[in-house]
Amino acid sequence: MRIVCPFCGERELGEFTYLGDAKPVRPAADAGEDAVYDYVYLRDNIAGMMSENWYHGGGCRAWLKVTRNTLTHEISAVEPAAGAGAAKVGA
Amino acid sequence: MAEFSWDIRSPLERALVSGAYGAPGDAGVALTEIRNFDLVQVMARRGKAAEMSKAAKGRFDVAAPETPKVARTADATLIWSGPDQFFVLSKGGKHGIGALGQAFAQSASLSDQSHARVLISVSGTKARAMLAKLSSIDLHPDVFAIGAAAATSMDHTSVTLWRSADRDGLAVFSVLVFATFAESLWHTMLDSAAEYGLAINHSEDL
Amino acid sequence: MAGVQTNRLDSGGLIDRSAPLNFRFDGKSFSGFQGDTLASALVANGVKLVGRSFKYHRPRGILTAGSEEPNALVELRTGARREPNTKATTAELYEGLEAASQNRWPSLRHDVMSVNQLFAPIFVAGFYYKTFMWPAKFWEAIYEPAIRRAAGLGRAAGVADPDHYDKAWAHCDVLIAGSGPAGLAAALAAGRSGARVILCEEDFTLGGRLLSDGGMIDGLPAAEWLVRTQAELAAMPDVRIMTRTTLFGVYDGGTYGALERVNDHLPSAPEHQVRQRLWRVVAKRCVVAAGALERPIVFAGNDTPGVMMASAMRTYVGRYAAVPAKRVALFTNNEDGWRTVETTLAAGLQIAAVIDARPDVSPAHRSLASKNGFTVLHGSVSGVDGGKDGVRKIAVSLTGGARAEVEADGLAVSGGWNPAVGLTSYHRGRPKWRDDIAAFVPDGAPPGMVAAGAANGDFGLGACLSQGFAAGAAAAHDTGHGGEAGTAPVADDEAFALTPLWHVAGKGKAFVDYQHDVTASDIELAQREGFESVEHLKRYTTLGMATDQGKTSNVAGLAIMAAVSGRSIPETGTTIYRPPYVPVAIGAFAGHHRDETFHATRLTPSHHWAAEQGAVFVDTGLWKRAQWYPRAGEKDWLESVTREVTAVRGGVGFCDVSTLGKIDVHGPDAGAFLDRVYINTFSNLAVGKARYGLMLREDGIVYDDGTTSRLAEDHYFLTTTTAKAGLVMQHLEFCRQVLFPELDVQLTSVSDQWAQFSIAGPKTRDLLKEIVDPAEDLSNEGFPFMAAREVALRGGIRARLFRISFSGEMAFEISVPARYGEAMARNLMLAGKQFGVTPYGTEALGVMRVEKGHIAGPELSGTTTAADLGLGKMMSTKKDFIGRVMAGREALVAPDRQVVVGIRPTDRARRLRSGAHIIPKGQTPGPGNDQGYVTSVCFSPTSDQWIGLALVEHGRERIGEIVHAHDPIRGEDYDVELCNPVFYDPDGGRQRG
Amino acid sequence: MKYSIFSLARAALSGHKNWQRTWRDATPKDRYDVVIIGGGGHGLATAWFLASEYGIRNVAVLEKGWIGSGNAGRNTTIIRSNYGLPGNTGFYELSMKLWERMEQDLNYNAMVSQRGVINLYHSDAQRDAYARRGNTMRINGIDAELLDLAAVKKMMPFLNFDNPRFPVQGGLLQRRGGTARHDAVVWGYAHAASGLGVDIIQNCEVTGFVTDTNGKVTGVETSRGRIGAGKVGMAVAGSSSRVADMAGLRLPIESHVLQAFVSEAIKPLIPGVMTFGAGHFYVSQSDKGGLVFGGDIDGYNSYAQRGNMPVMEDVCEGGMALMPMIGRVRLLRQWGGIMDMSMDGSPIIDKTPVDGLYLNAGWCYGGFKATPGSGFVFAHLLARDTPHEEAARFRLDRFRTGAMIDEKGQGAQPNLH
Repeated sequence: MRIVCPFCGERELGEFTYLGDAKPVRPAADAGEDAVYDYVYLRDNIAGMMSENWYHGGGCRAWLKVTRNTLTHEISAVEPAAGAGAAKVGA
Repeated sequence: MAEFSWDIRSPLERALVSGAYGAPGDAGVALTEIRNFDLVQVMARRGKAAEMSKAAKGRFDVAAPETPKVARTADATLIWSGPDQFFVLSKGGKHGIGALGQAFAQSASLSDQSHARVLISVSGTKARAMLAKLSSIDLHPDVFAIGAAAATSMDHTSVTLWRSADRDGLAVFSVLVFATFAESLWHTMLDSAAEYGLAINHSEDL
Repeated sequence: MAGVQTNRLDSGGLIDRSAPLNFRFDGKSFSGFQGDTLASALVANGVKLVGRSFKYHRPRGILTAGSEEPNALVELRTGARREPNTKATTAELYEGLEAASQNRWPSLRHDVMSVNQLFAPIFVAGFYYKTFMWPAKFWEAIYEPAIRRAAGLGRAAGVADPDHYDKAWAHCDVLIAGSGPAGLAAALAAGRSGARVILCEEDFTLGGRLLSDGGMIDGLPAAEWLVRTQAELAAMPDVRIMTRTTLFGVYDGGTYGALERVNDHLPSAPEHQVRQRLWRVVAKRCVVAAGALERPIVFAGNDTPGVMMASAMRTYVGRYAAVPAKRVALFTNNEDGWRTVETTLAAGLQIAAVIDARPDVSPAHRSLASKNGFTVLHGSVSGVDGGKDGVRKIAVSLTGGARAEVEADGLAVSGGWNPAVGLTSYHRGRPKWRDDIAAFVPDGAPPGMVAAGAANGDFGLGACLSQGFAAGAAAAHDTGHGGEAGTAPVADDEAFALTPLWHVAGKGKAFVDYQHDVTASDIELAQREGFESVEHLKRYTTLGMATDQGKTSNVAGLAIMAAVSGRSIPETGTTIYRPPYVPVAIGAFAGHHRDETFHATRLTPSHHWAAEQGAVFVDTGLWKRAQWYPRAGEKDWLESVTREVTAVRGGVGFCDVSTLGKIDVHGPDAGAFLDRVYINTFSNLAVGKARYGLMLREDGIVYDDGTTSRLAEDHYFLTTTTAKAGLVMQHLEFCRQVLFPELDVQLTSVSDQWAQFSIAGPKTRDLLKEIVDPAEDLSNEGFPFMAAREVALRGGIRARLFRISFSGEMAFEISVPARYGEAMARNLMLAGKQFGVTPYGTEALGVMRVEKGHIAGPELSGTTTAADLGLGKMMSTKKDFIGRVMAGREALVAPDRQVVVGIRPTDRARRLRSGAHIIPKGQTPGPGNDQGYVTSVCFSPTSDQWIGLALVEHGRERIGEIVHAHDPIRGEDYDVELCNPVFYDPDGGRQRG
Repeated sequence: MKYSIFSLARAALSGHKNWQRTWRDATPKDRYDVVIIGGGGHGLATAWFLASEYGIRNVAVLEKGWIGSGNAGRNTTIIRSNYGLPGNTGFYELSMKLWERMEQDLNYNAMVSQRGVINLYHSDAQRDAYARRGNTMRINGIDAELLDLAAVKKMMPFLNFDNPRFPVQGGLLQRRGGTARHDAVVWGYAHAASGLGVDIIQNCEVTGFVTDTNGKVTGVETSRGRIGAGKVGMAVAGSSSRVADMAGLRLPIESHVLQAFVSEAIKPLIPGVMTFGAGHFYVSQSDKGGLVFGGDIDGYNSYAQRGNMPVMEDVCEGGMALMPMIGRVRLLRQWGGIMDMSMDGSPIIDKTPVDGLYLNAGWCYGGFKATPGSGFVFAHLLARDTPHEEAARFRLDRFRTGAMIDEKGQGAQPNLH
């Protein structure tokens, strides 16, 4: 697998670390145990296009949101995490 | 009261043995460690990438690289090291951490990396062949031109790699590697280049 | 001295008769020529028997001339370089080559295990699933050892491989697999267009079938066209030709695996060179021009030595000028097989007969037959009379039912051709059936890949050239290269007319999978027993699982299954194609990552100094750390460690702690950021102060700990444990970039920038005064416990000084830029000489932390909560932080959780061991009363006994209770007292003093 | 026909023409007492135990492809019961005991071979962790031995003791561990279950659940029509989330690809099963002679049943680091299976919030060794509606309550388990 880092260009799999589904959003501080349980433990586990968190730790150390097909491993989009680099104000 | 000497020691001080290594004959690869440099990581603060660039331009009279490239001035090399961040590589303290604070006070965070990295220059007719054993990125002259840079890994070790000006018509690659990994990567480099024959040296010249 | 090569033609072939090579097979000396394979050299010496089959130990000869060979497997080389299962058909001959047949005892000719053939009526497919069950104990004791000894093929060396391997990356626009006419044409088109091209050829010379079958291209004989084409390609700087290189797999994102056999054609690799190199090729496009493999026909006796694929026969005769048989019979069901007749006759050999399974042959063939005095029989081979020494007679069932016999010493067989659909199918693609050639062809391929020529089911030379050229041009165009490609090479297409024939019914064993001894009747049996799915068929009979990966057997096997189960071949389908295309040495996948260079090694700034001191090092992750510093006369590690601890507690010592992760946290929101990642608060930490911090995972379990100091309003210096340094950095970047992008904070690893030393003991301040600039105030008031600031050292350099203590002693940690690390160690020794300064290692560090009841790796097990570790009170209730909510789940706050306590043996002389379990006193150990376990132990010089930490249910409420430490795996049982985990200076007076 | 050397000999006389199908080729009936989705080892074992232990024989096993086509047919065949945490230890030992009698129970030789499983250790900390685990095993009545360096050298003199990066110091040995022939386990359960009346229905893909007005599951829709069921059990590791999704359930599971490798067949080279403690590598040798080995999962969600090169290289590096004698042995085949990676690395065997639907999932890469035990306790759950005592901790709600069973201590990150 090769991922096109938006900062570095196309790089091989070994430079990246996978975290998982990028869809779950960390609940607000007052959201309660059920919401956090859902965020931490439950997964859609999509067979198909999935948005995922990957870390370019062997390169520029940016976290990336990668859209990838879990059936074919084909990658259709890569975006930087909201706070990658110096983040635009308002991001 | 004891008198202390604060000898500075390169992490490669013992591993590096100047001279020839590997296959006899004309060396296909030259490895040179560059010692005693200043290296400062400059990272833009949130929303301040433009200000940081401006500050860099004011200070160095060249634009800081915003893509994986290096920018050179007479006494400093600015090396892209990630989004909205770059290294300042220089000598003699003129652009060391102490000297740069003022210029970037409003726009960036600085971190001294002068001792955190080892700088190795790789050249020779077989430099690309040898680096192909360590680096997964494409170093073809059309793809990785003079001034190109990359934050990447060599043999699972994080490095910053860039292509310096050619010397004697041959490409020169510069590798910044974390100091505590340096001896290990050095030996791997020697293994990788041994079949081509090596000329090993160290230098104070950036 | 080897004798004459009895079966070598006087002229012709691509061997160099001026370069004879001596070799040995099963101890016997032979000679061959440069340009031979081991197989061709054996053929040239008249050797017919080369191996034994897997199950029945039947005598076997050479079947093919390529990497699809199922029979001719040998142990190549000797000693540590012995390499089992090497295909004689791909092993290049070199001077002094030694090979031995395998899977036989005591000799190839007289193999005792061939007695298995007598049991063949019982040893049918899957027979072992039906027996060997009684009594149960006999399996491991009797049956299995016997089966294992009989199974297997060659013998591995059994000692470390002395050769070197490496791995490399290559990049191109167009990658081409195969250098036959299609591959070369593709390379020409892509190269002329200006694309970067890599062409991989598994053979040692380019040309593919052109080397054996010749032909005319662009009006030139194939050999001349080859020379011209190679010269043109060689002149293109961005075209790279890699011979002896097999493209074995395709992975995601256009990454391909290739193996280059760099020096396998030599007795051993020259100094500084590798034996083989693994290539990871990154290609935008790939043209698969891997050709096709001729397939056998299944008939009784088809495994007799001397039965050979027709194309292989042509290769041995044409390319190697080696004669497999002097009087050849041909059994074919297709036009292509007839080429063997021409090659054979051209070499001056005899054709005994052609047995053609088709209803008719062309008038041209008839006249060829009559001109050369051989008969054409319409029918099929139904039996072979012969044995170890080859074929003698061939029985033929003629169309219409009559029988005939043909006397011949060799039988060439052509059942048609199977395109090499491996590479195109490795992403679980299923090839499609083409009736006209009765073969599977690629149906789609991984992104960027296309098949051309024979690999695509188009076998004619003209078609191969034009398809290859078109594919190469298109690939170049797709990758942005529009140079003038010129015109495609032109040649005629040979006829290819085939009537499918898979299996000739008849008496006697008819082999489908030669190596695994799978017969046609095994397939019928599998069907009868319900193993009709091709995957069940494969697994039940082991069809296609041999070292040739079913290259010669799979299609015939499933055709027979289709016939017996009343389905069509495409309905029956294929098994999943799996890489690698040919077996690849494990050493090549490892490259240099073995022995000491298995993983990188990290060295601390004072490493070489410590080595000079004679330190014993321990692996901690990638680090080498000084574990202790033995001195002359010390009898064991414990004595050294005890001395180091005593020296620290009574005076002063130092330890390199640079392995801790160190992170600069910058920015106006640095404090707010740390508040979210630590359970305790850091935004209110004063500049110039340090604080101990604890991080949780989001699931509420403790992740890591360390001290973090505030060096400026917008600058914190965070430390992590050694083990978690990289992971914590990744976690913090995740928090910064993904969870909290609104915070203005920057992170930089400075782990390698600073050499950090812990200096501990009551004389620490005395020692520091020697080394720190006298202007710095190190008094308790001027530099109180948990203060942190930059100081000047004597001699002009600056350092960071932290008044923190892991040992419980009066202690500081001091950081200097890493290249001063070694000088720092020397200066500490120099300055501390008067105080008896003692360097100490990780063991003494560990002893002192246990004495002090500090948690470390064994307690940070990934299953403990802050409260389990006695740190629950640190959890702020005034802010949100990672892990806060999940830490409140009922099972994580349950009162019966195992929590950290101290233990000490009731017998003061008793040694403790980690991993012992805690059982209530007086009870018999069992799952119901297993209440915890010992996490960390040490001999405490301060307590003058062994002490430890343990995780114990209700532990804190049981201080003073005597429990049982149960350690059955080490045969130990003893009583320990649960106690306060802080054994040393519980009120902390020493570290604050 | 009962399988034995005698029946084989008899069959040989008639050219093996009289053998029957190993399991009946059943056509789906309208309704079964229990429908099990998934014709892998776990599903078939469940059916067999339902029939043999609980007398429930009106059972169907639905398989979308051919039986054993999932992870049952693509694993590295290791069996062991060397677990360290309550919940796991007892369960895997139950499973081990069932392995030990499987062949006689089923009249099928699954080649259960107890040649031993050794986990090598390379540091004091690893030794202590293994001591803790070994003691847990011993306290639970399971065999375990802690070997020192000398004992390991004697047992495996071919390991790299000369110039290793991470020297071997010893190992945790379970002599009763070993391997079994994976396909034969599937066929054996199918053979025996079919013999007791269980219908094994291949090429039958479940496409939906049928529910009554109360939301109770009363059957399944399949590619071969609707099939009614008193209870439905899911044993579809690798596809658990996809099938559960049809019932509206989200699971604490991710699907990840695990690669496995086999070398060419060679004469006996290594004794039992070995795991390398300083890299990602484990290996055994099959009866046929191939070295069967593997390492870590690839690390990203995948349903593709194939892996990538970095992990293949990583595994071979581990192999060469541990025993450099395999350098010239060739890797013959590489494949991938889809693992149900749960959030704590341990399985889930429980009722679901949907009435009538029962879940057997989350086996990570440890499902094969669990096959008989899983079938046994799942059959118990389906028959009795209460968890078997040895599976009482494998609850679906344990993540909600915090009662995780986390052997590796990696938390809610499936790719680290």
